[in-house]
Amino acid sequence: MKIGVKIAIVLLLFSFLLMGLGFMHQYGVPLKSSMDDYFIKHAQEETATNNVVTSIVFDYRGFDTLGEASVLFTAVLGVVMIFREAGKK
Amino acid sequence: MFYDLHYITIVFLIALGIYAVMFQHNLIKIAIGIDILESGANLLLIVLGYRNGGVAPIFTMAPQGKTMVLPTPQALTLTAIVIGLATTALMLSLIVMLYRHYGTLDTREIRRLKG
Amino acid sequence: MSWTEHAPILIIAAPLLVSFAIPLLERIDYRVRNAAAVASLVFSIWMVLIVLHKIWVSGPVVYVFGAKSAFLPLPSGFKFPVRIMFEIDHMSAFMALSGSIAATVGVIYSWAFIREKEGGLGKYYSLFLLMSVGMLGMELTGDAFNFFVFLEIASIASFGLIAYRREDPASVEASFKYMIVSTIGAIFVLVAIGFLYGRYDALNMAYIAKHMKLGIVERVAFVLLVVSLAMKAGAVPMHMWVSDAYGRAPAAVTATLVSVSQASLYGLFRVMFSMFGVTMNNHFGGWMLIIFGLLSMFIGVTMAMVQKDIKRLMAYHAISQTGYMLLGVGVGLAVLDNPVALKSYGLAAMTGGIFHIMNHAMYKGLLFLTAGAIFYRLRTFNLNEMGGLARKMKYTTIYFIIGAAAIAGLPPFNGFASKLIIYESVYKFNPLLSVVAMVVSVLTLASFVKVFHSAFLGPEISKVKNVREVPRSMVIGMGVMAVICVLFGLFPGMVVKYLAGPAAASLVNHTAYISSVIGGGM
Amino acid sequence: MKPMSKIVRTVAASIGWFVFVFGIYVIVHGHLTPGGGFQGGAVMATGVALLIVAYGGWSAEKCVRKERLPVFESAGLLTFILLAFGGAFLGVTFFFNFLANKGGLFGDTLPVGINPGIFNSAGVIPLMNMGVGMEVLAGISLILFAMFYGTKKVREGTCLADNEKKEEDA
Amino acid sequence: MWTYITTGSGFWNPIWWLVSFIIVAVFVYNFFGKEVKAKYSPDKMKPFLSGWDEASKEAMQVKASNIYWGFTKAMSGYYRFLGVCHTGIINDYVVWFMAVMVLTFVAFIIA
Repeated sequence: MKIGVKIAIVLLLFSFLLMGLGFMHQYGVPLKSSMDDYFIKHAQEETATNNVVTSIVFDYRGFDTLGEASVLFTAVLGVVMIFREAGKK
Repeated sequence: MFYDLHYITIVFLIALGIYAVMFQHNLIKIAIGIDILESGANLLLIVLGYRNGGVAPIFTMAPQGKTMVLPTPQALTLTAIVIGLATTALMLSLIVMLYRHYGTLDTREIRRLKG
Repeated sequence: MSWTEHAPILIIAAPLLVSFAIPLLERIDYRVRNAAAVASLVFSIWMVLIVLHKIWVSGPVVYVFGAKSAFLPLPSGFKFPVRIMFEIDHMSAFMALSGSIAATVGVIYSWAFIREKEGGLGKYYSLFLLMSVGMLGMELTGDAFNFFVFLEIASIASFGLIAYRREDPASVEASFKYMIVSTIGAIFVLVAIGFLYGRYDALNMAYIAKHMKLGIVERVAFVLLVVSLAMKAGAVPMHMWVSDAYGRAPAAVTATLVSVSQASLYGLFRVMFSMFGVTMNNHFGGWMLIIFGLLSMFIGVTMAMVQKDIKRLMAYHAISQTGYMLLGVGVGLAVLDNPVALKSYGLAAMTGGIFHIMNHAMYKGLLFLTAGAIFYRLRTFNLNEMGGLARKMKYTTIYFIIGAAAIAGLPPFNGFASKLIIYESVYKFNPLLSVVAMVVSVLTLASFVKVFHSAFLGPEISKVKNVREVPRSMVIGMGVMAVICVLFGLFPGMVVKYLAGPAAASLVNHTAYISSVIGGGM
Repeated sequence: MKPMSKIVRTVAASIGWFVFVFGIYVIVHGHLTPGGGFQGGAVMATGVALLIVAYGGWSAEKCVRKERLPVFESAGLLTFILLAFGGAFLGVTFFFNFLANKGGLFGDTLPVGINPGIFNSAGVIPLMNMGVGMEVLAGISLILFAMFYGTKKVREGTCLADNEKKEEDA
Repeated sequence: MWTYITTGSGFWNPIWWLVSFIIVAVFVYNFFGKEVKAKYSPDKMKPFLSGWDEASKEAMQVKASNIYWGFTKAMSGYYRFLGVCHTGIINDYVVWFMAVMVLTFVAFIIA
């Protein structure tokens, strides 16, 4: 019975998420793209970068990247701390 | 309603990851489940940003006259992938540590904290 | 252009810079490292106060990253924000103040609490600062994806910190369990943000709120966001990780971890009020919060009654106290669409709930720190192996009494003030809820009497013979929290007038939140 | 971990340098072609992983100075955040791209539209890429080494649980 | 205004409370606070111990697990139910999380 409940949970989650995505725009035809068109249009003059993705990663959304670098730093600290030799710094 | 194979794949990946975490009792399989879940989320972001017939949003020697796909989801996915990498690394090292302490990978035996 | 213009980013950047530099600083001396960590967090408190002053003077503060000017959220001639921005209103600043105080006290306390021979101290302090940065970032940001990034920083740093004492199998286990549940929650937050991005091609919360049209996609995103964030805040029945993680982390970390899960609570309120509050049927969302709150209060406190591990007991009380906040703010949300009821008791209930957030961070932090002080001397969490500590640890005993009286809602401490506001305003909404809240408060008192009796009273047992008071830095850390508890209890009017009241008003007023980014006239 | 056979070691030694050079290429051309700091750093860290697998961790440790890695990592991150602070120091905002379109270092202006690309463009972005690349290389190498040492203890049977028992007995 | 808060239907002023508390405490202490001295001696205990030796003080303290024994006994059914819920297995944590999510979905789609 418990297994049945679990399977029902997974199936219901599947169906709800599918229902949600079913009302999303059609694949390949975004409804709105104002922000992204701005990036494609202005990245070259504002940040002098050919690679629009890089201009977003390091300029328009640079703060996210700082967070991302911090996440990696955090994980490294965590892993090294967990495997530290006892009594060493 | 626009049901599409891409969307169905995303939801299938997410449900598969949740299934693995809910049903599997092996820690490594749970870790695999979470990675599948992350792949589902990343695929969702990328799929949302696709335009039919689009090319990568890079102007260096790009083909003439083609539309470009939306660049933001790609940047977001980059961030999400690194975060997933960090999570996976920490998770695997915790699993190693748990195995050292308990001598097993079965979740039903790793339950010193209960009640 | 004065440098205080950059105060919003300096809140985040100073601890982040120091945490990056700590691997270099610790090569000089351990005192330099610790002092830098404390100094950066004290600096953060100062910056939060500057920002708070600015908000009092001129409304919500916006800081745009990488633009030519920090106060121009939109690119010239366009109607959508493209850059990440901080958007700080009273609620954000209130949470940031509470969180930065808790983090500072945690670092001061760690100075003596984490012994040098345990090793890995440089990593410990780096992770501690990163956890604080994640918490503060979640509270200040105005961008949905940035919120997710900071959520992950705070979570991953806390995974590492919970497993700090990895010789103890239970702490590794607690860290792993928290990690699995929390990562799944974070991924669902990401999926929800993806859904909203796909609909509106924007990641700014205010822009999304402005253009929100409630369809199926938005509903799915709403449920994903709310349930995931409620899980991170520790609402029953998704609370199992709380008792594990709080119970097994080092005490200084636990005191800050309380504030970190309150940052998720802040995210929950932000999503419900500012993002979806404009278009949604708020009655449903409000009742959802109330039900979460009731379950959390009751199950949390009844589980705490039977614990014999002192930190696990306090962790269950943390769940139970989160219920009060959910109840107070939930009542406010349930009557959001009804201006008369909102004015007569809704806003008061929200004020009580929000006041309780800061009170909880302070007295629960204090209680966890006293538990840590007991652990520091006795090396055990088991209440059965304690007794007669009051004779040996005078300061700790006094601090524990203050914390326990505050959490149980005894006058004149701060817990009473916020609980009183919640009882009286919730009573007008539905008397039954208020009665449950009072019963839970009585049970809380009962279970802290149990802790006090078995740990501090009674004859000295043989283990306690050689116990001394804890080192000075731990006494100072606990003292700061205790002083804040007493001051907030004696002057609740000031806090309500200048901190909690404006915070509740700013949550309700989503138009101001949106117009500070998009501009009012459009 | 034992070193693998001679064939594997020889191939790893010859391929490893290509992996490193390719990683550096990906990092420094991040603003022109697909790639950037994270990707390039990960590619370079793959080289470290290759060395660990082929030569065994003890020999690989001699090639990579393990105690310098945290310094390297911090230096990369500090480069990144101080470049971000640069905007704030110059009176603009945090993360302002204060080198772009100014002439000088990485300051050339790009023609708008499709072009073959100018290396000396994009302002602080290539510098940030390098900082992040350093951080990712050092960070992932640290993770690899830490996991290598961690798993070794499990394999040799010196579990923590056994150590605790020994301490209790003694 | 520093100490005074109104709660919609009443008010709360901790300073007044503190002052009145101190007055009442002094009052009560003066009138009812007579010192009652009871000298402890082992001889007086003997009738109650019926010949047994008196236990050490350490053993006499009620341990934490035994406090509120009656409460837990009376609510043992409820606590058995909670025990079933708090299994400590990580899979069950996720099951609870997902169950709440699915229930919220159902409630939200209906509402």
